[in-house]
Amino acid sequence: MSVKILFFGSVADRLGRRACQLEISEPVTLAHVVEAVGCQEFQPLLVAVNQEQISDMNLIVNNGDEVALMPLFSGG
Amino acid sequence: MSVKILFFGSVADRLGRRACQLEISEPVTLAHVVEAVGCQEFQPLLVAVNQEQISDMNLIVNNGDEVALMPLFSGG
Amino acid sequence: MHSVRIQQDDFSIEAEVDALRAVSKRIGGIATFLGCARDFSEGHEVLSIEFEQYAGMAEKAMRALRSEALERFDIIEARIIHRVTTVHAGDQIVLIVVGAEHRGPAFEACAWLIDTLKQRVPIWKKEVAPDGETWVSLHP
Amino acid sequence: MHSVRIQQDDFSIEAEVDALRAVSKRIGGIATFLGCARDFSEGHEVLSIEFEQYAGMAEKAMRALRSEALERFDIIEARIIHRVTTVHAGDQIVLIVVGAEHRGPAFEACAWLIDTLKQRVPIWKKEVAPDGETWVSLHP
Repeated sequence: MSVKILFFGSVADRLGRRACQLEISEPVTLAHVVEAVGCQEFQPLLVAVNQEQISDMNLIVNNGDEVALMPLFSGG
Repeated sequence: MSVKILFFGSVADRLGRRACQLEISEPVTLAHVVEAVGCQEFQPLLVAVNQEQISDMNLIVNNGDEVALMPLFSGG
Repeated sequence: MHSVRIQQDDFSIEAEVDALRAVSKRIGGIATFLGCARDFSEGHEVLSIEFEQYAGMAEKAMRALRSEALERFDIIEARIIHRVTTVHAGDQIVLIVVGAEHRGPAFEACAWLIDTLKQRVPIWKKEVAPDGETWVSLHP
Repeated sequence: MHSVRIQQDDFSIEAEVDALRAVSKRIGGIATFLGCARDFSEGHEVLSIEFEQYAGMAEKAMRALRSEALERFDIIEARIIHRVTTVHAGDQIVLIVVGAEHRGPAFEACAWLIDTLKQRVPIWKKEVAPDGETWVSLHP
Protein backbone atom coordinates (compact mmCIF):
# COMPACT_ATOMS: atom_id res chain seq x y z
CA MET A 1 0.00 0.00 0.00
CA SER A 2 1.27 3.44 -0.75
CA VAL A 3 0.22 7.08 -0.57
CA LYS A 4 1.32 9.79 -3.00
CA ILE A 5 2.56 12.89 -1.20
CA LEU A 6 2.89 16.30 -2.89
CA PHE A 7 4.73 19.32 -1.48
CA PHE A 8 4.21 22.90 -2.61
CA GLY A 9 5.83 26.32 -2.32
CA SER A 10 8.02 26.87 0.73
CA VAL A 11 7.20 23.37 2.04
CA ALA A 12 8.76 21.81 -1.07
CA ASP A 13 11.75 24.14 -0.81
CA ARG A 14 12.38 23.28 2.87
CA LEU A 15 12.17 19.55 2.19
CA GLY A 16 14.15 19.79 -1.02
CA ARG A 17 11.59 17.72 -2.91
CA ARG A 18 8.22 18.20 -4.56
CA ALA A 19 6.75 14.71 -4.19
CA CYS A 20 7.31 11.29 -2.68
CA GLN A 21 5.65 7.93 -2.29
CA LEU A 22 4.90 6.84 1.29
CA GLU A 23 4.69 3.08 1.82
CA ILE A 24 2.17 2.06 4.50
CA SER A 25 1.18 -1.39 5.76
CA GLU A 26 -2.30 -0.30 6.81
CA PRO A 27 -4.49 2.83 6.56
CA VAL A 28 -2.99 5.63 8.72
CA THR A 29 -4.07 9.03 10.03
CA LEU A 30 -3.19 12.28 8.30
CA ALA A 31 -1.17 13.22 11.40
CA HIS A 32 0.92 10.07 10.85
CA VAL A 33 1.56 11.01 7.22
CA VAL A 34 2.64 14.53 8.16
CA GLU A 35 5.10 13.16 10.71
CA ALA A 36 6.37 10.41 8.41
CA VAL A 37 7.49 12.95 5.82
CA GLY A 38 9.00 15.29 8.42
CA CYS A 39 6.48 18.14 8.27
CA GLN A 40 5.17 17.98 11.83
CA GLU A 41 6.83 21.27 12.77
CA PHE A 42 5.76 23.19 9.67
CA GLN A 43 3.26 25.78 10.90
CA PRO A 44 0.89 26.82 9.45
CA LEU A 45 0.53 23.77 7.23
CA LEU A 46 -2.47 23.27 4.96
CA VAL A 47 -3.41 19.73 3.99
CA ALA A 48 -5.48 18.35 1.15
CA VAL A 49 -6.49 14.74 0.56
CA ASN A 50 -7.46 13.87 -2.97
CA GLN A 51 -7.59 17.61 -3.79
CA GLU A 52 -10.01 18.47 -0.96
CA GLN A 53 -8.74 20.67 1.86
CA ILE A 54 -8.91 18.81 5.21
CA SER A 55 -8.57 20.19 8.73
CA ASP A 56 -9.22 16.98 10.71
CA MET A 57 -5.77 15.41 11.18
CA ASN A 58 -7.39 12.19 12.41
CA LEU A 59 -8.74 11.54 8.94
CA ILE A 60 -7.72 8.10 7.69
CA VAL A 61 -5.53 7.96 4.60
CA ASN A 62 -5.88 4.89 2.42
CA ASN A 63 -3.91 3.12 -0.26
CA GLY A 64 -3.74 5.22 -3.41
CA ASP A 65 -4.76 8.51 -1.79
CA GLU A 66 -3.05 11.75 -2.84
CA VAL A 67 -1.99 13.95 0.09
CA ALA A 68 -0.78 17.52 -0.44
CA LEU A 69 1.19 19.44 2.19
CA MET A 70 1.05 23.16 1.54
CA PRO A 71 1.94 26.57 2.98
CA LEU A 72 -0.72 29.31 3.21
CA PHE A 73 -2.07 30.20 -0.20
CA SER A 74 -0.95 33.50 -1.72
CA GLY A 75 -2.70 33.69 -5.09
CA GLY A 76 -4.72 36.59 -6.42
CA MET B 1 -32.26 92.39 -17.39
CA SER B 2 -33.02 88.80 -18.25
CA VAL B 3 -32.43 85.28 -17.00
CA LYS B 4 -32.03 82.22 -19.22
CA ILE B 5 -34.21 79.32 -18.06
CA LEU B 6 -33.62 75.70 -19.15
CA PHE B 7 -36.08 72.82 -18.67
CA PHE B 8 -35.14 69.14 -18.77
CA GLY B 9 -36.77 65.72 -18.99
CA SER B 10 -40.35 65.50 -17.72
CA VAL B 11 -40.30 69.18 -16.69
CA ALA B 12 -39.69 70.22 -20.30
CA ASP B 13 -42.40 67.82 -21.51
CA ARG B 14 -45.00 69.14 -19.03
CA LEU B 15 -44.28 72.77 -19.97
CA GLY B 16 -44.02 72.00 -23.66
CA ARG B 17 -40.77 73.90 -23.98
CA ARG B 18 -37.10 73.37 -23.29
CA ALA B 19 -35.97 76.93 -22.63
CA CYS B 20 -37.15 80.49 -22.21
CA GLN B 21 -35.88 83.95 -21.38
CA LEU B 22 -37.32 85.56 -18.24
CA GLU B 23 -37.29 89.37 -18.19
CA ILE B 24 -36.74 90.87 -14.74
CA SER B 25 -36.53 94.49 -13.63
CA GLU B 26 -34.35 93.72 -10.60
CA PRO B 27 -32.55 90.68 -9.08
CA VAL B 28 -35.13 88.14 -7.87
CA THR B 29 -35.16 85.01 -5.74
CA LEU B 30 -35.02 81.50 -7.19
CA ALA B 31 -38.48 80.92 -5.73
CA HIS B 32 -39.73 83.86 -7.80
CA VAL B 33 -38.19 82.40 -10.98
CA VAL B 34 -39.76 78.98 -10.36
CA GLU B 35 -43.19 80.58 -9.92
CA ALA B 36 -42.78 82.92 -12.88
CA VAL B 37 -42.29 80.00 -15.26
CA GLY B 38 -45.13 77.96 -13.71
CA CYS B 39 -43.11 75.23 -11.99
CA GLN B 40 -44.10 75.96 -8.39
CA GLU B 41 -46.11 72.74 -8.15
CA PHE B 42 -43.53 70.46 -9.75
CA GLN B 43 -42.31 68.18 -6.96
CA PRO B 44 -39.58 67.07 -6.63
CA LEU B 45 -37.88 69.81 -8.60
CA LEU B 46 -34.10 70.13 -8.76
CA VAL B 47 -32.64 73.55 -9.50
CA ALA B 48 -29.24 74.63 -10.78
CA VAL B 49 -27.94 78.17 -11.17
CA ASN B 50 -25.05 78.58 -13.57
CA GLN B 51 -24.64 74.78 -13.61
CA GLU B 52 -24.35 74.42 -9.82
CA GLN B 53 -27.13 72.58 -7.99
CA ILE B 54 -28.83 74.88 -5.46
CA SER B 55 -31.20 73.98 -2.63
CA ASP B 56 -31.69 77.48 -1.11
CA MET B 57 -34.71 78.93 -2.93
CA ASN B 58 -33.97 82.35 -1.45
CA LEU B 59 -30.82 82.60 -3.55
CA ILE B 60 -30.81 85.78 -5.61
CA VAL B 61 -30.77 85.39 -9.39
CA ASN B 62 -29.11 88.15 -11.36
CA ASN B 63 -29.09 89.44 -14.90
CA GLY B 64 -27.46 86.92 -17.25
CA ASP B 65 -27.73 83.93 -14.91
CA GLU B 66 -28.65 80.51 -16.30
CA VAL B 67 -31.29 78.66 -14.25
CA ALA B 68 -32.11 74.99 -14.89
CA LEU B 69 -35.33 73.38 -13.64
CA MET B 70 -34.99 69.59 -13.58
CA PRO B 71 -36.69 66.38 -12.46
CA LEU B 72 -34.77 63.82 -10.36
CA PHE B 73 -31.72 62.53 -12.19
CA SER B 74 -31.89 59.01 -13.62
CA GLY B 75 -28.53 58.45 -15.27
CA GLY B 76 -26.26 55.47 -14.78
CA MET C 1 -8.81 60.12 -23.99
CA HIS C 2 -10.14 62.25 -21.15
CA SER C 3 -10.74 60.41 -17.88
CA VAL C 4 -14.28 61.83 -17.65
CA ARG C 5 -16.48 61.83 -20.75
CA ILE C 6 -20.09 62.01 -21.88
CA GLN C 7 -20.44 60.74 -25.41
CA GLN C 8 -22.85 59.23 -27.93
CA ASP C 9 -20.41 56.60 -29.15
CA ASP C 10 -19.86 53.24 -27.54
CA PHE C 11 -16.71 52.73 -25.46
CA SER C 12 -14.22 49.89 -24.92
CA ILE C 13 -13.69 48.64 -21.36
CA GLU C 14 -10.26 47.37 -22.38
CA ALA C 15 -9.16 50.73 -23.79
CA GLU C 16 -10.36 52.52 -20.63
CA VAL C 17 -8.65 50.04 -18.30
CA ASP C 18 -5.45 50.34 -20.35
CA ALA C 19 -5.60 54.14 -20.16
CA LEU C 20 -6.02 53.93 -16.39
CA ARG C 21 -3.14 51.48 -15.99
CA ALA C 22 -0.87 53.75 -18.04
CA VAL C 23 -1.16 56.37 -15.29
CA SER C 24 0.85 54.49 -12.66
CA LYS C 25 2.63 51.18 -12.13
CA ARG C 26 1.72 51.42 -8.45
CA ILE C 27 -1.79 50.23 -9.38
CA GLY C 28 -2.29 46.69 -8.06
CA GLY C 29 -6.09 46.43 -8.05
CA ILE C 30 -8.61 47.74 -10.57
CA ALA C 31 -12.35 47.66 -9.86
CA THR C 32 -14.77 48.45 -12.66
CA PHE C 33 -18.51 48.83 -12.98
CA LEU C 34 -20.17 48.49 -16.37
CA GLY C 35 -23.85 49.37 -16.63
CA CYS C 36 -25.75 47.85 -19.57
CA ALA C 37 -29.28 48.13 -20.89
CA ARG C 38 -31.14 45.04 -19.72
CA ASP C 39 -33.64 43.06 -21.71
CA PHE C 40 -36.71 45.10 -20.81
CA SER C 41 -39.28 42.64 -22.00
CA GLU C 42 -39.96 41.07 -18.60
CA GLY C 43 -42.19 43.61 -16.88
CA HIS C 44 -43.42 45.73 -19.75
CA GLU C 45 -42.20 45.93 -23.30
CA VAL C 46 -39.61 48.64 -23.92
CA LEU C 47 -38.17 49.22 -27.38
CA SER C 48 -35.29 51.47 -26.42
CA ILE C 49 -33.99 53.90 -23.81
CA GLU C 50 -33.10 57.49 -24.65
CA PHE C 51 -30.76 59.59 -22.55
CA GLU C 52 -30.83 63.36 -22.14
CA GLN C 53 -28.19 65.43 -20.37
CA TYR C 54 -27.77 68.99 -19.18
CA ALA C 55 -24.83 69.59 -21.52
CA GLY C 56 -21.94 71.22 -19.71
CA MET C 57 -23.24 70.69 -16.18
CA ALA C 58 -23.34 66.88 -16.52
CA GLU C 59 -19.68 66.55 -17.43
CA LYS C 60 -18.76 69.17 -14.84
CA ALA C 61 -20.61 67.19 -12.16
CA MET C 62 -18.82 64.01 -13.26
CA ARG C 63 -15.42 65.73 -13.06
CA ALA C 64 -16.28 66.92 -9.54
CA LEU C 65 -17.28 63.35 -8.61
CA ARG C 66 -13.95 61.99 -9.82
CA SER C 67 -12.04 64.64 -7.85
CA GLU C 68 -14.04 63.91 -4.71
CA ALA C 69 -13.40 60.16 -5.08
CA LEU C 70 -9.65 60.78 -5.44
CA GLU C 71 -9.76 62.74 -2.16
CA ARG C 72 -12.10 60.46 -0.17
CA PHE C 73 -10.54 57.09 -1.02
CA ASP C 74 -7.01 55.72 -1.06
CA ILE C 75 -7.01 55.31 -4.83
CA ILE C 76 -4.63 56.33 -7.61
CA GLU C 77 -6.85 57.01 -10.63
CA ALA C 78 -10.51 56.90 -11.71
CA ARG C 79 -12.31 57.14 -15.04
CA ILE C 80 -16.02 57.78 -15.70
CA ILE C 81 -17.64 57.39 -19.12
CA HIS C 82 -21.40 57.83 -19.71
CA ARG C 83 -23.17 57.48 -23.02
CA VAL C 84 -26.01 59.85 -23.90
CA THR C 85 -27.77 58.38 -26.88
CA THR C 86 -30.47 55.80 -27.69
CA VAL C 87 -29.67 52.30 -26.45
CA HIS C 88 -31.22 48.87 -26.86
CA ALA C 89 -31.06 45.67 -24.80
CA GLY C 90 -27.44 44.65 -24.18
CA ASP C 91 -25.92 48.03 -25.06
CA GLN C 92 -23.32 49.62 -22.80
CA ILE C 93 -24.39 52.75 -20.90
CA VAL C 94 -21.89 53.69 -18.20
CA LEU C 95 -18.40 52.65 -17.14
CA ILE C 96 -16.50 53.39 -13.94
CA VAL C 97 -12.86 52.27 -13.63
CA VAL C 98 -10.90 52.75 -10.40
CA GLY C 99 -7.25 51.86 -9.80
CA ALA C 100 -5.65 51.62 -6.37
CA GLU C 101 -2.68 49.95 -4.73
CA HIS C 102 -5.08 47.60 -2.94
CA ARG C 103 -8.47 46.22 -3.79
CA GLY C 104 -10.49 47.45 -0.78
CA PRO C 105 -10.40 51.16 -1.65
CA ALA C 106 -10.79 50.36 -5.38
CA PHE C 107 -14.10 48.53 -4.72
CA GLU C 108 -15.34 51.18 -2.27
CA ALA C 109 -14.60 54.07 -4.60
CA CYS C 110 -16.11 52.29 -7.61
CA ALA C 111 -19.40 51.59 -5.78
CA TRP C 112 -19.48 55.12 -4.36
CA LEU C 113 -18.92 56.64 -7.81
CA ILE C 114 -21.81 54.85 -9.51
CA ASP C 115 -24.15 55.43 -6.53
CA THR C 116 -23.28 59.12 -6.36
CA LEU C 117 -23.32 59.63 -10.13
CA LYS C 118 -26.97 58.62 -10.10
CA GLN C 119 -27.71 61.27 -7.47
CA ARG C 120 -25.62 64.17 -8.69
CA VAL C 121 -25.21 64.06 -12.47
CA PRO C 122 -27.97 65.72 -14.55
CA ILE C 123 -28.75 62.87 -16.94
CA TRP C 124 -32.24 61.47 -17.50
CA LYS C 125 -33.49 58.31 -19.13
CA LYS C 126 -36.73 57.86 -21.03
CA GLU C 127 -38.16 54.46 -21.89
CA VAL C 128 -39.66 54.18 -25.34
CA ALA C 129 -42.46 51.57 -25.49
CA PRO C 130 -44.96 50.68 -28.23
CA ASP C 131 -47.63 52.71 -26.42
CA GLY C 132 -45.56 55.79 -25.68
CA GLU C 133 -42.61 57.26 -23.84
CA THR C 134 -42.00 57.44 -20.08
CA TRP C 135 -39.35 59.34 -18.16
CA VAL C 136 -37.73 57.20 -15.50
CA SER C 137 -38.19 59.19 -12.33
CA LEU C 138 -36.25 57.23 -9.75
CA HIS C 139 -32.69 55.99 -9.80
CA PRO C 140 -32.68 52.33 -8.69
CA MET D 1 -13.79 29.93 -23.28
CA HIS D 2 -14.46 28.28 -19.93
CA SER D 3 -15.77 30.57 -17.20
CA VAL D 4 -13.08 29.36 -14.77
CA ARG D 5 -9.49 29.04 -15.97
CA ILE D 6 -5.92 28.86 -14.79
CA GLN D 7 -3.52 29.64 -17.59
CA GLN D 8 -0.05 30.89 -18.42
CA ASP D 9 -1.20 33.22 -21.18
CA ASP D 10 -2.42 36.73 -20.68
CA PHE D 11 -6.17 37.38 -20.90
CA SER D 12 -8.37 40.16 -22.29
CA ILE D 13 -10.81 41.87 -19.91
CA GLU D 14 -12.96 42.83 -22.92
CA ALA D 15 -13.18 39.25 -24.20
CA GLU D 16 -14.12 37.98 -20.73
CA VAL D 17 -16.75 40.68 -20.18
CA ASP D 18 -18.18 39.96 -23.64
CA ALA D 19 -18.33 36.23 -22.88
CA LEU D 20 -20.17 36.98 -19.63
CA ARG D 21 -22.63 39.34 -21.32
CA ALA D 22 -23.40 36.73 -23.97
CA VAL D 23 -24.88 34.50 -21.23
CA SER D 24 -27.95 36.64 -20.54
CA LYS D 25 -29.55 39.90 -21.60
CA ARG D 26 -30.95 40.22 -18.09
CA ILE D 27 -27.50 41.42 -16.96
CA GLY D 28 -27.71 45.14 -16.10
CA GLY D 29 -24.61 45.56 -13.93
CA ILE D 30 -21.15 44.02 -14.31
CA ALA D 31 -18.51 44.38 -11.59
CA THR D 32 -14.96 43.32 -12.32
CA PHE D 33 -11.75 43.05 -10.37
CA LEU D 34 -8.42 43.00 -12.17
CA GLY D 35 -5.31 42.27 -10.12
CA CYS D 36 -2.00 43.44 -11.61
CA ALA D 37 1.62 43.13 -10.57
CA ARG D 38 2.60 46.44 -9.00
CA ASP D 39 5.87 48.22 -9.42
CA PHE D 40 7.75 46.48 -6.62
CA SER D 41 10.65 48.89 -6.44
CA GLU D 42 9.29 50.94 -3.55
CA GLY D 43 10.01 48.78 -0.51
CA HIS D 44 12.57 46.32 -1.83
CA GLU D 45 13.60 45.58 -5.37
CA VAL D 46 11.73 42.69 -6.98
CA LEU D 47 12.55 41.57 -10.50
CA SER D 48 9.54 39.34 -11.10
CA ILE D 49 6.87 37.24 -9.42
CA GLU D 50 6.49 33.54 -10.11
CA PHE D 51 3.29 31.64 -9.47
CA GLU D 52 2.93 27.97 -8.60
CA GLN D 53 -0.35 26.07 -8.42
CA TYR D 54 -1.55 22.69 -7.23
CA ALA D 55 -2.62 21.64 -10.71
CA GLY D 56 -6.08 20.17 -10.71
CA MET D 57 -7.04 21.22 -7.20
CA ALA D 58 -6.58 24.94 -7.93
CA GLU D 59 -9.02 24.99 -10.84
CA LYS D 60 -11.40 22.71 -8.92
CA ALA D 61 -11.34 25.11 -5.95
CA MET D 62 -12.02 28.03 -8.32
CA ARG D 63 -14.97 26.21 -9.88
CA ALA D 64 -16.37 25.55 -6.39
CA LEU D 65 -15.93 29.25 -5.56
CA ARG D 66 -17.89 30.28 -8.65
CA SER D 67 -20.70 27.84 -7.81
CA GLU D 68 -20.86 29.09 -4.22
CA ALA D 69 -20.99 32.72 -5.41
CA LEU D 70 -23.86 31.91 -7.79
CA GLU D 71 -25.76 30.42 -4.82
CA ARG D 72 -24.91 33.05 -2.19
CA PHE D 73 -25.52 36.19 -4.22
CA ASP D 74 -28.30 37.40 -6.50
CA ILE D 75 -26.11 37.27 -9.58
CA ILE D 76 -26.49 35.76 -13.05
CA GLU D 77 -22.96 34.77 -14.08
CA ALA D 78 -19.36 34.90 -12.86
CA ARG D 79 -15.98 34.27 -14.45
CA ILE D 80 -12.62 33.72 -12.75
CA ILE D 81 -9.28 33.70 -14.61
CA HIS D 82 -5.91 33.36 -12.86
CA ARG D 83 -2.54 33.31 -14.54
CA VAL D 84 0.17 30.97 -13.28
CA THR D 85 3.41 32.11 -14.86
CA THR D 86 6.18 34.66 -14.31
CA VAL D 87 4.97 38.26 -14.27
CA HIS D 88 6.62 41.66 -14.17
CA ALA D 89 5.44 45.10 -13.04
CA GLY D 90 2.20 46.04 -14.76
CA ASP D 91 1.31 42.51 -15.90
CA GLN D 92 -2.18 41.13 -15.37
CA ILE D 93 -2.56 38.33 -12.78
CA VAL D 94 -6.18 37.68 -11.93
CA LEU D 95 -9.59 38.70 -13.25
CA ILE D 96 -13.03 38.32 -11.67
CA VAL D 97 -16.12 39.31 -13.68
CA VAL D 98 -19.61 39.21 -12.16
CA GLY D 99 -22.89 40.00 -13.92
CA ALA D 100 -26.17 40.65 -12.12
CA GLU D 101 -29.45 42.40 -12.76
CA HIS D 102 -28.45 45.08 -10.26
CA ARG D 103 -25.12 46.47 -9.16
CA GLY D 104 -25.28 45.76 -5.41
CA PRO D 105 -25.01 41.96 -5.65
CA ALA D 106 -22.50 42.26 -8.52
CA PHE D 107 -20.11 44.31 -6.33
CA GLU D 108 -20.64 42.09 -3.28
CA ALA D 109 -20.01 38.86 -5.17
CA CYS D 110 -16.97 40.27 -6.97
CA ALA D 111 -15.32 41.38 -3.69
CA TRP D 112 -16.23 38.08 -2.01
CA LEU D 113 -14.76 36.08 -4.89
CA ILE D 114 -11.35 37.74 -4.84
CA ASP D 115 -11.19 37.69 -1.02
CA THR D 116 -12.16 34.02 -0.86
CA LEU D 117 -9.98 32.98 -3.79
CA LYS D 118 -6.96 34.16 -1.81
CA GLN D 119 -8.01 31.93 1.11
CA ARG D 120 -9.14 28.80 -0.70
CA VAL D 121 -7.29 28.37 -3.98
CA PRO D 122 -3.90 26.57 -3.83
CA ILE D 123 -1.76 29.09 -5.69
CA TRP D 124 1.47 30.56 -4.31
CA LYS D 125 3.58 33.51 -5.35
CA LYS D 126 7.32 33.84 -5.05
CA GLU D 127 9.14 37.14 -5.37
CA VAL D 128 12.38 37.02 -7.32
CA ALA D 129 14.85 39.72 -6.17
CA PRO D 130 18.50 40.36 -7.06
CA ASP D 131 19.54 38.72 -3.77
CA GLY D 132 17.29 35.66 -3.94
CA GLU D 133 13.77 34.33 -3.98
CA THR D 134 11.10 34.62 -1.28
CA TRP D 135 7.74 32.87 -1.01
CA VAL D 136 4.97 35.30 -0.11
CA SER D 137 3.41 33.79 2.99
CA LEU D 138 0.44 36.00 3.68
CA HIS D 139 -2.38 37.07 1.40
CA PRO D 140 -2.90 40.81 1.78
